[in-house]
Amino acid sequence: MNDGFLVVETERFHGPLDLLLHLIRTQDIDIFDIPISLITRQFLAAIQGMGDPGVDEAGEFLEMAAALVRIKARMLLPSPSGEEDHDPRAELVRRLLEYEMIHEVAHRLRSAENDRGRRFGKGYTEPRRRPHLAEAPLHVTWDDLLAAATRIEPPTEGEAEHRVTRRAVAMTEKVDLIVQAVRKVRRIEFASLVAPWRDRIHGVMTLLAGLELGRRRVVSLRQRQHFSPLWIYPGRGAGGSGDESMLSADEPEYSYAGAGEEAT
Amino acid sequence: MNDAGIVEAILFASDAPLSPGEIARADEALDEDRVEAALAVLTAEYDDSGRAFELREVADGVQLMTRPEFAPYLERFDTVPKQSRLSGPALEALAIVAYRQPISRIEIEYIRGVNSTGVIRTLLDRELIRAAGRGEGVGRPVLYATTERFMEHFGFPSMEHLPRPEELPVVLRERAPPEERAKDDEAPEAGSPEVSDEPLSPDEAVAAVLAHAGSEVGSDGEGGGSEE
Amino acid sequence: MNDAGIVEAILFASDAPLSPGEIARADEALDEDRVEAALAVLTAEYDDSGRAFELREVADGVQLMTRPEFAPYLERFDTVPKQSRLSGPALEALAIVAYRQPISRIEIEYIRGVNSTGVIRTLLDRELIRAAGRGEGVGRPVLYATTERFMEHFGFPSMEHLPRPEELPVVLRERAPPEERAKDDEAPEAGSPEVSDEPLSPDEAVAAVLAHAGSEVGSDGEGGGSEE
Repeated sequence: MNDGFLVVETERFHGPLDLLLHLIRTQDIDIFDIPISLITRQFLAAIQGMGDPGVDEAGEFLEMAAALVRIKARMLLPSPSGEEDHDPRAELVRRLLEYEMIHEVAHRLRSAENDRGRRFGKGYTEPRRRPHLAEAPLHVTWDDLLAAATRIEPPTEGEAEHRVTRRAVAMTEKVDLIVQAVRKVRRIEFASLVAPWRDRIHGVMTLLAGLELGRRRVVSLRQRQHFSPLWIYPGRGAGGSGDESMLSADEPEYSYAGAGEEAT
Repeated sequence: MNDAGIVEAILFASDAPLSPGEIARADEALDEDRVEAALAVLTAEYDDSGRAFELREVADGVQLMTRPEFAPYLERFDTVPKQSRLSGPALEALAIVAYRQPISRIEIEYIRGVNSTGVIRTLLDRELIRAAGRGEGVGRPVLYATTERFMEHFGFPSMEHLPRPEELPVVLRERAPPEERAKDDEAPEAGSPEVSDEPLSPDEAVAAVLAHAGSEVGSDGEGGGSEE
Repeated sequence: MNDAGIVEAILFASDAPLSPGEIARADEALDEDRVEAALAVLTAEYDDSGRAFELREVADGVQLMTRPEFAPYLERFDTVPKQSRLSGPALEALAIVAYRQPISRIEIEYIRGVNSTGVIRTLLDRELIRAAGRGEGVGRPVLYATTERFMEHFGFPSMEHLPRPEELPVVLRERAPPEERAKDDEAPEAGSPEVSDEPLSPDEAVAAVLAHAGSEVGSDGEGGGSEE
């Protein structure tokens, strides 16, 4: 199980795509045939090793993790008719390639910036009797001003200091929550599982936990169509065992360490 | 690299006059005498080749400056102002002052999320805003308001005539200072479920989840499954 | 007064690039052609006399700048203003705007995979990008484009000097046609990562991915990216 384990310095990366691309390129993986299971495990291990990232940053990495798990899930499911030719990885591949191109452009811009930084413009320019700026004709309409006003985005919470102190949300906690909830009721809606918390990260972690449990067939997830309610049902593996800790926080790969029916 | 080249590069790129001693720090091989010699070489070259600039000694050292006979051209060049538009950031700041005046720099920066010293300077130079008193609190910050020129330019007879269209962001429609507004945002809306950032014990969490929506009756999909 | 002298004086007194048209404002007798001719004269003179600065074409204009070989001497001077470097994330976002302009924040964030509010703010405030209108769709998002400052910051003579996507050594271009590629994939390479737990897709699916990626990620850099 440890064959795919890598030590990755997550702080070095500018985001989940950067990390993902790094995993793919450093291991010489064919980007057009990404082994999703392996990459997902490595990705999860890497983000678990993240020190104490900001909540937003963690959320972004976790969103990508969720997307990977979802791709994995889709690959396990028989494709619905009409979608047979569609590899669930296609959009990810497209994004990675586009990101890689941007990465290379950014690299070129950096070297242009370095070249430019070696040239210096005129440092001192003589004080001149510049025309009184207020007398200059001003070509600004009220519409320009309103357009600028509507662009103003109120300060986002992410920029506020207090965000930093919030605690991280452990996936084990969400796994336990789902397992306990489906033991008590026939089915539960995903929205109910996240309702007691305000933070997006709870939603992300709950979804991740749900997908992982679904993969392990501890629960099953059903959704009639895109954006319709997502329901979680007890799976064949839930209920019997007394072990409530389905995932151990120490497991680097989020592998299934609990009792119950091992699915794969 | 010859001495004169180094000295010229430094004088060209420096934004303040430099003494020969200071210039000499550019290279271990240089000293004041060699800098003085280089300055003499440069002066001669500029004179011989008829450059439009010259080396001039000022109080704190030497500086490269255009020769006085070119002053009329510079003046003429300056009479047509290059910039007759306001930048996007300046427009934003102006909108904030217009709708939230009197307002301090700190508050403008809070709303915009960035340092706004430069754009405020521009708006002051343009006489579109003015310092209109001082606020309460730490350092008694200067408060800015729009000017007569602002109203003339946009054709508003008075501040009461300032349009307040629907699409204005909330921070510009409300009159409350940012601190209060931020507090309001955190108050849970009436009827919304109790939300918490506090860690709930596992039992509490399960209870909260089950209590919230009931397990069987899902809402109509709002929020469900779209959290990703 | 000869043209070259006037043009030199104007350039010497400016700390930003000027277009020939702008320079021509300095004297009624000047026009763009005469300014261009004077610029050629100056370039030759600076080269011949070994000046420490040269004329550079930047941002659709010209500017006097020190030659790069003097950078080591200038970097250690407090009185020489240095251009501050952009952060990696800011460069990334800027690269996206440069190639995909006009582009919305949401699209930038989708391409980068991370929230970009902060870096867009930074780029706006440094006037490297500007709001250039509004897009279609929900909320009519603001679209961003690069500015003149963008070219100045990187020393690009014009936007045509941006690196072309087809010059980039990215996999996109040298992809084998789908059939060949799919065949290659079937032969496991030595040392390739263990993929046995992967339910192998049928060959058709692999070919479909390749075809899809090929159509979406054209070598001209026109990707999708607006799926969300």
